[in-house]
Amino acid sequence: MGEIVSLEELAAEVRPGCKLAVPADYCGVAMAATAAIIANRPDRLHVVCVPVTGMQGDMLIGEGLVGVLETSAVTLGEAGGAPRFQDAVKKGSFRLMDATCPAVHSGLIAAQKGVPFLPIRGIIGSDLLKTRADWKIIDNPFAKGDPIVVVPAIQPDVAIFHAPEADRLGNVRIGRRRELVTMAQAAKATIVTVERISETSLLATEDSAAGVLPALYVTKIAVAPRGAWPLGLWGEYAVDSAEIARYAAMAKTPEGFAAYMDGFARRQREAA
Amino acid sequence: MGEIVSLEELAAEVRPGCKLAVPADYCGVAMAATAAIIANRPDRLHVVCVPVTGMQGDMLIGEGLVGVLETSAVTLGEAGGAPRFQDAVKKGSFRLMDATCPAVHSGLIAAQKGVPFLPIRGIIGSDLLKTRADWKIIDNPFAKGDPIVVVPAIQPDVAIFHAPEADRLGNVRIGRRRELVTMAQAAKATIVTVERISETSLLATEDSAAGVLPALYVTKIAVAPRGAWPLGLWGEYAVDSAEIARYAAMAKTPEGFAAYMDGFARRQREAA
Amino acid sequence: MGDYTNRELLIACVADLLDGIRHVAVGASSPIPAAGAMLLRARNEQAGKPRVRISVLGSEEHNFFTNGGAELFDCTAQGRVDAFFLGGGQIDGEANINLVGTGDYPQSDVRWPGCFGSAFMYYLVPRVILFREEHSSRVFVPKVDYVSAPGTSEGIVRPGGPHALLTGMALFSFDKTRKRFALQSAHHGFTAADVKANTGFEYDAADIVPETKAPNAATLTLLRGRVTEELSESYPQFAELLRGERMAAA
Amino acid sequence: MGDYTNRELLIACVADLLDGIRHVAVGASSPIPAAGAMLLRARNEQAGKPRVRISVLGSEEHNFFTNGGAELFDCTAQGRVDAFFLGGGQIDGEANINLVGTGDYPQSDVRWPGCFGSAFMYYLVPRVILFREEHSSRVFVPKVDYVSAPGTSEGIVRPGGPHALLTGMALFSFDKTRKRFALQSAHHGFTAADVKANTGFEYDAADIVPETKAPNAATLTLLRGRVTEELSESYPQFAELLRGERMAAA
Repeated sequence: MGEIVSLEELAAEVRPGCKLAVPADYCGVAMAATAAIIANRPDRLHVVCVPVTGMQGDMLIGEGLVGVLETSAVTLGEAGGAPRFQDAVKKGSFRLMDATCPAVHSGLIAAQKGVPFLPIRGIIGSDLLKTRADWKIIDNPFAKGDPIVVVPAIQPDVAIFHAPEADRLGNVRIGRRRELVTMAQAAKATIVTVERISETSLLATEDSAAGVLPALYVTKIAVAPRGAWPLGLWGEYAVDSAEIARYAAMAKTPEGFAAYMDGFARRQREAA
Repeated sequence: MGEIVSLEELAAEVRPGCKLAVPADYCGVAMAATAAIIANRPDRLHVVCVPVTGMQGDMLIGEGLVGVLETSAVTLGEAGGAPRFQDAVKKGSFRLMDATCPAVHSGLIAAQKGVPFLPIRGIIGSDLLKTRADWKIIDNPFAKGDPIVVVPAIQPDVAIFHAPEADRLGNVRIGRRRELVTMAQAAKATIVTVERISETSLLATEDSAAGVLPALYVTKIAVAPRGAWPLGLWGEYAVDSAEIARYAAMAKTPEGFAAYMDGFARRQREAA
Repeated sequence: MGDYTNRELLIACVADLLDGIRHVAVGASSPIPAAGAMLLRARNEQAGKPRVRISVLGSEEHNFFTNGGAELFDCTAQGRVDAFFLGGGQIDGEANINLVGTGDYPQSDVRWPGCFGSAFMYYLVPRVILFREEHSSRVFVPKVDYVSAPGTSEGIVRPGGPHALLTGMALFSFDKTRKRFALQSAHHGFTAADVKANTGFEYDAADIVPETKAPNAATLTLLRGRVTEELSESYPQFAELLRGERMAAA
Repeated sequence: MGDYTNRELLIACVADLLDGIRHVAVGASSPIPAAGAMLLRARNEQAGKPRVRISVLGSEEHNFFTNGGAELFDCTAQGRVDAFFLGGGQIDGEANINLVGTGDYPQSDVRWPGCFGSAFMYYLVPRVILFREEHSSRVFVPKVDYVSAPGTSEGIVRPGGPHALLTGMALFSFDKTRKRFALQSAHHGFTAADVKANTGFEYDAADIVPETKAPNAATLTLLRGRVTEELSESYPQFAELLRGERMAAA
């Protein structure tokens, strides 16, 4: 558990057809690992966005590796819509499971708690319910005439994110991004890239322990300095807006996207 | 929100008949506040133990202030059984809602998430279900022939605990005791005693923010140095085992209990 | 335009719409709602009224949540979020909103990002303000192509819903029982006829539609002083935009 | 007693019962289970076998959970806890356990603390070891007065349950299908007749009941060296007790 390996060995955990959970842009996105995953070309991925995605999801879609996309939104933020996503939606290139943020969280919490479902308010009367055949309405067993939605547990095969640091024992700093804890506990395997390895235990003090994902839930760790670039990493570095804008412009066409991706892994490493 | 008041003003939030949530001994028990609450004699309390209690619960029972006790256990730990609890159970002095730890957590999480119930594994076939008419079995809506227990949301009127510090904005350090976050979010009001007030914001750094209950969920705060005594406080001081043993011995009879309680508030203050 | 810019008017409108709330959540990329919330907070402070708490979502500095991405939704379900803003690629006359796309789902002709938290927040926040600067019949349609979240519901627990619709051109109220908007006022520079011509759905309107109340001097002083300074921290580009428009208008 | 004390035997038995697991959770006030887990960890390390992870619940120093009191239960439900220990004021022949009290519920004659997490853990931990040092017909009864958690279940999801019953006198296995314990061995100093006389429920037993396997020299060396040192950190009083008993027996 929490073994420190190369980026390539870490990326190899993402196998064709697996259910892969990825975090939102503000939570630490493993972009260096994404480049390494793309190199392996694992196709038919079922990508679960926790609860939304941006450039990472758009790239995996653009590379043709996504079979199912379960997400509450895909956007490049200030740089606008996600072009490969929009194009693939129009073409029907993958199965789309539109969601709403708290339902994704609840599905993961259900898996975290080992229960088959969680109830959630709202949703009834939206078109989401029409297309999410896996969501049901039941009667609240504690009150008459109170229909409520239940969403099934979401158990990813692999969860992946990028964090500031891990220690030699495999503990990972996640700060107040507690959806990463839920995601990791819900998943069968969790792989994490980090900026650096801490030589002292992250559990050494009560203060640092409060923001730690314990090694028990961490399968593999790889060091990837500036591993979230061009996205930012909380407490470490800001998003490279110019680079995201460059991607947004180029990815408008399949050719432009291919041109952008050519050498992306190298540019990612060089950004460190 | 997060107003800093006197111990007396804080204790006044616990009114007769209210549903009061209290933490386990390892989480920071507000014993100084308990003495102040007892002075007000709010009776018919519905005490929800998160998920168990010790001396605090035993004292409230001994004082005749408990109308309903919802708990997974009552024990003085190494000092043995809780004498006032055992005596009151035999006499049927209050309504007993025996629980099991994860069901208490799930009930509070349901309230935290604003849902009427949460499903939970286990429990079926135990005698708990026979006496907890508020717990039900439903069919898992996602699988045939899979009965599962659902427990209703637990929404305390007041949650109370003791913590190392709060800042001037009303944020409270809870470290990795995250059940305190759940308890506070589930409750209508949360009152907290602390060892000291920090003059810098606990949200100032990512590291400290990770272990903080934000002021948004905190109603009132009072300073009570050594406010958990004779119990311990994580990261601060150990339990006073000799004092707990003294209590355990004296509280075996109503008279001994009364003798112990006589001057307890004063001794609690002097322990600071 | 004279004394104030259109954006200043919108900010003042937002502050008025939020009056009385204790806690509002705003998106990190929603500067006008954030500015309105900050204006209310400043005004309340001056008047000695209860403090307004603002949670800026996605911001590292001004986000006071510590329990991860689920906290906004938990906090909302606990009844601790009084107001929230929602927009939509399409909004119809029954206040249904569409954040997904146009045409047949799932292969939308134009695809927007997705529902985000709308299918939850719209149901649970007591005072949802629909805000969309663009006022056109492309946005305000008779019937949305996809219901990300409906304007009204029957037979379910729904403590929240639409309180008002604010656009760059006008302010509408919403009647949940009748499932219908009513035009309250047109902003300075626009007429009731402008609104009619650019709205694709039916709504109620009085024979004479008043102009949206102009922000008073005290409000403009606060907005141009303290609030613009506060905005500079989280929304530096937007604060610059406000300053620039003001100078151009002066 | 000779070469080893009764407690040393119990610790060695626990280590054997845990063989093959990756993660075991033990209570802060359960020194024998903890010592057994530490013994297995040390043994595996020596043999180059997979690492054994021990979570000491309630301990500030040796508790590696960071997600509050619910984490043990979540972790268990995720299938990440392989073994756990449960006791009981009463245990019956169908492995039902009673942690609540004797007599009519709720006004119990003798009231124990309560169920704790047993009504969950017993169902979900694959290898639950029932451990109770006191071996008497007061504890081992034909039928418990209150079922905190049943030994077996039908028609529900239940990946976990009783794996063995270890007492100060003997070791039993449990057959879930037949809902019945079988006496595996009696500890040094006790006979099958002693066990029979002190057990209130029926169980299977061979005609000749073997003595519980004595811990070998390597095990005793580890236990008296490294494991006792490790115990000194979390369970100092218990480590002293072990040392004292050993000297008395020597």
